[in-house]
Amino acid sequence: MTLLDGLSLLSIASGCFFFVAGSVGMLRLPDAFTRLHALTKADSAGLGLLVLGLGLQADSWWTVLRLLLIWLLVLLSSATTCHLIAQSALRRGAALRRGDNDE
Amino acid sequence: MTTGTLYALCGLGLFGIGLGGIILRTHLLHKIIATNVISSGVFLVLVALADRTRGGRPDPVPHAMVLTGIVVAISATALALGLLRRFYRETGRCRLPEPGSLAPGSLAPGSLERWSPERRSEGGDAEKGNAEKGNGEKGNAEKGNAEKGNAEKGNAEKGNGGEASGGKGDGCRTW
Amino acid sequence: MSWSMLLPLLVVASSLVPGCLIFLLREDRVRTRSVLNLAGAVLKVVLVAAMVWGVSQGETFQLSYPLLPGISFGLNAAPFSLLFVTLSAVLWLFTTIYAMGYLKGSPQRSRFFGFFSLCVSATAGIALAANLLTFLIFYEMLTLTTYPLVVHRGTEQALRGGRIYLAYTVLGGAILLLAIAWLQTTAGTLEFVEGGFAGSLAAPQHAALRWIFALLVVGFGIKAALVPLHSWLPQAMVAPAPVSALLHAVAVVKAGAFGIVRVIYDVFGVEFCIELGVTQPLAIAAAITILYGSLRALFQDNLKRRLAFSTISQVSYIVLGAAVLGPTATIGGTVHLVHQGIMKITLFFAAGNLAETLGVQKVSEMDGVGWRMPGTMASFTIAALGMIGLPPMAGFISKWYLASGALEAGQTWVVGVLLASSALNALYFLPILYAAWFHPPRADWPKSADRGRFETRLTLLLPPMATAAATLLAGLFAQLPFSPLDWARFIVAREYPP
Amino acid sequence: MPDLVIVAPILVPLVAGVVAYVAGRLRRGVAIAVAVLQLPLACGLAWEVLRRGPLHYEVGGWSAPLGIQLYADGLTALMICMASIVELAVGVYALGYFEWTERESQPSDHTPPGPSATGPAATGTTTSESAKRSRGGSFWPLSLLLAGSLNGLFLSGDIFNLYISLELLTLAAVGLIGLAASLDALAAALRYLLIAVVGSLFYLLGVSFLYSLYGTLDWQQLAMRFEFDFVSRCAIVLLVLGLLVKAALFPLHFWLPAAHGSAPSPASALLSGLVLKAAFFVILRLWFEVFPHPRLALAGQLLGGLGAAAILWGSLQAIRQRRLKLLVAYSSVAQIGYLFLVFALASDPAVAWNAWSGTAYFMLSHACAKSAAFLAVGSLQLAARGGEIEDVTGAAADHPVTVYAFALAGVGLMGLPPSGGFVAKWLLLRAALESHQVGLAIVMLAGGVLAVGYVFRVLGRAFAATDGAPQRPIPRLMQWTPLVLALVSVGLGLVALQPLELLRIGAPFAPSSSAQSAGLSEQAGLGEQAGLGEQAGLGEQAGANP
Amino acid sequence: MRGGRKTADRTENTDEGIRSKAYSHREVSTMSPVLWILDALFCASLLGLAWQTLRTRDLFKAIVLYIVFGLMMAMAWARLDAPDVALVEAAIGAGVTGVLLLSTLGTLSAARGEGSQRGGAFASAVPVAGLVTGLVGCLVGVLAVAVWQLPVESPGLSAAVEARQEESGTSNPVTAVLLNFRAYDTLLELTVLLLAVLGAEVLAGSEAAGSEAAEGGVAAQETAPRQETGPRQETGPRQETGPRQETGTRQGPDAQQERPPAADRDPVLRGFVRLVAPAMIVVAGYVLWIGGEAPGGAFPSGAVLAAMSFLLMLARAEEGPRLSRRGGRWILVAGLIVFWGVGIAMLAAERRFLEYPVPAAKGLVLLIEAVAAVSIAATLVALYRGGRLVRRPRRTVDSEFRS
Repeated sequence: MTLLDGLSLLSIASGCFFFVAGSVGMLRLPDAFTRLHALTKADSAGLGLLVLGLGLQADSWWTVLRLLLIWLLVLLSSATTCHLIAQSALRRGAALRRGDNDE
Repeated sequence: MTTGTLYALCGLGLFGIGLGGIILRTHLLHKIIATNVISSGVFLVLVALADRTRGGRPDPVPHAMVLTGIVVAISATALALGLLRRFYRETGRCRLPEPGSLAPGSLAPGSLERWSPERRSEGGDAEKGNAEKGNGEKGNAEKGNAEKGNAEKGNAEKGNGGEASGGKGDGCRTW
Repeated sequence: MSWSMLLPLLVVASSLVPGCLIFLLREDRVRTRSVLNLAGAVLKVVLVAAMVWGVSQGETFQLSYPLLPGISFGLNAAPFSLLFVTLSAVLWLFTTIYAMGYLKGSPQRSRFFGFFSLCVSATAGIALAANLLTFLIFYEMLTLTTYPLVVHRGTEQALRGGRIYLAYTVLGGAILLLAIAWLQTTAGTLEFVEGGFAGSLAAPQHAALRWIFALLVVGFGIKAALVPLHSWLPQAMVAPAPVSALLHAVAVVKAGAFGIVRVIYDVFGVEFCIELGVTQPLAIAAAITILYGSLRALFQDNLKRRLAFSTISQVSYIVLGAAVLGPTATIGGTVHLVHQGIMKITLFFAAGNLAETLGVQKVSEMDGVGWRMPGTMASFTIAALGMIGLPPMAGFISKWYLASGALEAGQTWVVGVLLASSALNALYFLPILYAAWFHPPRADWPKSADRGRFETRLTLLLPPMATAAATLLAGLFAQLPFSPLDWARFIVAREYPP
Repeated sequence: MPDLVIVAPILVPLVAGVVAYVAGRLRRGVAIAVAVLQLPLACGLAWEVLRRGPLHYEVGGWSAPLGIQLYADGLTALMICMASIVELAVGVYALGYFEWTERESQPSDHTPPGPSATGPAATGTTTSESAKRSRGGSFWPLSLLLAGSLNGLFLSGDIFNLYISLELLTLAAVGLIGLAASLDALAAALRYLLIAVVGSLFYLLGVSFLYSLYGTLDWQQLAMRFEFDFVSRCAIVLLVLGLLVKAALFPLHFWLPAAHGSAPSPASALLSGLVLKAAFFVILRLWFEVFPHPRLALAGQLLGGLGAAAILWGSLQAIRQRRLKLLVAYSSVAQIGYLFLVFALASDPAVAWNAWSGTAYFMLSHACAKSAAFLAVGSLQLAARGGEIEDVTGAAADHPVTVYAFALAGVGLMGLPPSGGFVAKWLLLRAALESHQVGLAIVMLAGGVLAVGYVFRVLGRAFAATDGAPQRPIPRLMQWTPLVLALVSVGLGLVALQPLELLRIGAPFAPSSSAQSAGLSEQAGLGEQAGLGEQAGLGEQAGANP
Repeated sequence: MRGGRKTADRTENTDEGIRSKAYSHREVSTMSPVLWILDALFCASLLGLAWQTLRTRDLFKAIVLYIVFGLMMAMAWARLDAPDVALVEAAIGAGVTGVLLLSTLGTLSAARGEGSQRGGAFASAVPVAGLVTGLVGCLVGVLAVAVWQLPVESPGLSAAVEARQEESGTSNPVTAVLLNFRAYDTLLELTVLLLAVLGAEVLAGSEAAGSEAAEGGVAAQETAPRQETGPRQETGPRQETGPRQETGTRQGPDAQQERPPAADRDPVLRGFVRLVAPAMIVVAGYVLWIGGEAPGGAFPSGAVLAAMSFLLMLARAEEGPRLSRRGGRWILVAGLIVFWGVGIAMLAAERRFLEYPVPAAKGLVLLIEAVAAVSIAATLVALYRGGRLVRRPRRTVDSEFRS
């Protein structure tokens, strides 16, 4: 268990934690927008950590570059998708849940 | 119990679920999804069974077969969806009518045979779905195992007839 | 294709080809149609005459074309088939002339004459068939081509008659097909052999052969109008007169009777039939039909229906002749095939004339019609007397031979049947003759004066008179070399081993 | 390149289909040219098979288990000839048909749309020219691709390749049904597509079992390696069940009447005449040449029983129909029943040859007769402006040629002599009587009598006298094509010897040694003993050959 | 013919063969417990997804579940060491099928104006459902027993493929099988695609025309259901007043392009598309090229191209290249024409149909793959747009006549 392995284990574990957090967020949060928020943010971060962990294990820079490319692409697409879903939810009139304090 | 056998059983499960779905669900979109589920199931069985080759490298031929199968499945699905869209545009319904319950040959615009017999005969066709009443009870057990596939395919048509007779033109009332 | 193979085919084709050509003719091309018709008829008679002459000189005319492995389409000019084909050729000539006159100006004549000639080519094919399969081919063709003739007028009643006719004859065809397939399975061959080929089969086959014989008789019996299977015949009276004439005297009914006789002689052979013991029930059935037909004829007021029932009984004479075993009875039966044809066609021509010119359908309306249409009624009378069996006419000869044959074979009850039926014939024909000649004519008939010199169109008048003359000639000169009786004697001589 | 003759029947129509798809105005020309060209190709193949016995052709040069092999024996050649005859007739008929239906739906012809609320007639009676031309025009590429895939199926030696050909056929058939664009056509096309795809997937599942068991997709090698264990039996059941759905045997036939009844007439002729036979051909091939086994006799009896039920049910339904095309479609259900009798009859080796050759010949004569019937009915329907049987009243007066075409086709369907149908029925009857299955013989005859029932229901109306509105004139092409095709179907009865001779090559059963065929073998003189010997290694199993 | 090809098909067991790096060596028979649990969980989730897809009554939910099911299937293929199939399944099985389903759903629901479509309760009374499930269940049960009894080692053709690998011109065995050993199958498969397009065109035939004439808007005899359910499309300035229903991602693109006012074009989506489109073309090219050695090839690259064009359409970028209608058809059949061309060329060169000479095999395979990829992409797009690749509203005689 070299230092490298330890580090990658740590980052992969935290990545997974982020994914779990995102999922729990999606289940627990009240309305569409907050769920979108949770999903996009947590999963992107989780994936980043995962890519970092795998990058440490990679045997050549070429693989690391490809992993990063994957991460970049996922970032881009999830951001756009989140935006589009939010826009359609807005137009569809999903109830914007007021914050607890101004009830 | 190798990986191959596990996935093959899973494939058979999908095959069963899809087959049940296509027979029981009445909405055509459901039936088309069910068809895709069946094809995924069959492909899974095909590759899983062929995964157990000697020397550890998977057998490429089933992979090629599945690739071809997926493309064939997408073509069939696309055609089915085109048909569904056209059928919906003409009748405003998205369920298959009982065979014969449609006014015989009632014509959509631009159809080829420019006649509309229902101008002549009032009611719908007389043989209201009796084709499958006959084969409902004709459960013929093929040798060895119960190939019931065809028996229930027959009485499925009876099943979806009831639902389809809903009023026309009320859009795709589907629940 | 040597001449001896070509001739039978030509005989069949001589009415097939004009038939197909007539189909293509437009309705208004009357002259070409008549020419085609007559040319076909005359050519057929000439060809048949050539064939008869050839056979009498000992030539054999045979054609065989392999249809299936082991089964072939065969035509063969056996003496018995010649008798039938001569009858059909000659009578077709007269019927064509008659039909041209009868249907003058009516619609759909191209269709009528097309099917008419197809029908006769089917009859010729039946006559010349060399094996049971070819026989079946032409037999079914006969069914198909006569249906449009029966429903020619297209009225609802005609269609109903056609439906009944079709139901019976197609059922007969199916039974026949089963019998023939079964025979092929058991005996292995279907070729007609003089003296029959079934005799050579082993004993265990006999049970099957009895069943096959029964099926064959039922299959042919439908067309020969044996009693339980006869009810299509009166229904088919809705057809126009030339068709009824064709159906009764020449084609359909005769085909059935010819089939039964063919089966007895050339499939089973006479002795084997005795051995199987099947001829006795057949004779009984024929006898019942004879009596039943005559009885029903008594009560028919419509002239054509009366003639139809009389046909039912007359045809069974032929079957009776074949069923009663013994050379003379068979001669009687065979020669009756011709005589009944001539006499019956005369009756139908006369009935057609009455219906066409005077609109007389019913027997009760025939008072004094003799004076109004002497020619027609004279021929009617000659034929009627012949049917009853009075000496100078042809009918007498066949009944005479039948009776003497029955006596020789020791079956006296057959003589009783013959006498009873002759009496019944008299009972339903004589009143007509009496009414026609001795009752005062009714006033409302159109005067004959405005019809030119003769009582009706020549084409309608000549055929019945010609056939009536033939009845007389066949009766008087029975002993001449080429008379029907002599020909029948020649046939039977070959069937019965010396 | 002597083997070109085995690839050409697939290559020519498929390439022509692609060209027709792209070519706008040339579609008709290409289609007719190919239709005419196909007949000599088929005869060339038949001649080659007669001369050299069964032919093998490795596509791509790879030997059997790896590559795909094309295999042509007597049965294949006969089927391809059948397909080319029917396609030629349908192609010529379609020339007149589409030109006429387009002329009929000109803007000038403002026939008011049906009053029914269901048929939204928003676009009034006319659709833009491009749509109609494209629709009428789409028939040509579709029929060419159908022809190519059909020949591909007959020639294919690979069970997965059969799957793709079956799919090709299904999609082409659905496209053809969709051409009619009437409401029941759309519903029928949807139902047919779903059921056919499920059938193909059953078939594919069976293929996957066989592949995983025996490691080869070539059915001739499969035949050699095949053992009759539990898994193989399951594979057989799956294969056969999937194909039964597509061949519309009795309990699984409910999609057929609507599909064939509502398609445009040339399409229904192709569907009923040829596409149904493709699925049956595959079952025939698998049943007798890949997994023949004495223990399959019971399943054979079951299929035969279903066939008998199909004959009776189909005929009775046909008699009850009020619409012309449904009547002819239900008659297809009945005639398919005749085909399935072979599985019951051929289980007894003594009569197997009669039954098998009878069935093959039945496929040939039924294809011609049924297509002629559909074409004739199509013409009558368009002339009488109506699909009901009553609309045909008095048609014999106005359109004698078409009515006689239907009558002659009817003769073929009823199996009356001298038609090809009669010869086939005779062979089947002989097989039934020799193997003492009198029940099947009676059903066959009953089927014939019932067929008379429904054929003459139409003819009866046609011959009735009528004073109704004079019917529209039918273009000459649409009158004479059905007549010629019907004459071919009747003529098949007279020339039965040569096709049966062709069938003997590569047949799974040698002609039984009974008397009449003995006569044939010396007279045949063909080197068929050599052909049979060489082929014996490949095709025949111990059980199947006496 | 190549020497030695015709030797009997001996399945020789060459151990040394090229072990391409794409496949990690793994043992077949025994499964470590962890892997077994993972697989069991995976299969359970697959079955659960399938069951849920078909059970849920809301069609939109069913379609989304089906897309997830497609992605899970892709992972299953990866698990079964079938990367090529995984690629195609993800791209076509889940992606394009999902898009087609959603667009059809859009057409159906757009007409009713409500968001989601209910799937409808189970069809019929319980006894029939029970009977059906029972029958299907025992059918599957019997087949499961059959699968269970299958021998562990199946005599696959991998050894035979490996033996011929170098003659096939590609080192990826699946591409070798697809485009060389069983090239005839792939040829028929492209024909299947063409048939699907032809069928869609026939069905959409009058739809395009119908809708073109309908948009004339004036037709008097328009009956009620037509009016309300007619898909509201419009070309050119006239603004259709029908229920506008902008559903963002589930835009129901009909046979007609819609050209909503500029404001609607989503800046974020346009930016994303402008960024991603060139990348996707490069990826498609890479996948096509790598097909020779590693998983890839015509179908996945075609699917990627198709996905790109879907994105373009979603972002409602202007009409694609100014193609004529005829040009569209040529692209659709380009793959087939090249394939047939190569086949017939081989015939002309006295060889068997589709029998590539060994030196030229690699080039030919690549040529066929490249053109096939383009035409597969075009076909998938055409299927999405109702059978016609190029949809330009044509001023038909009727609409002039009408308006």
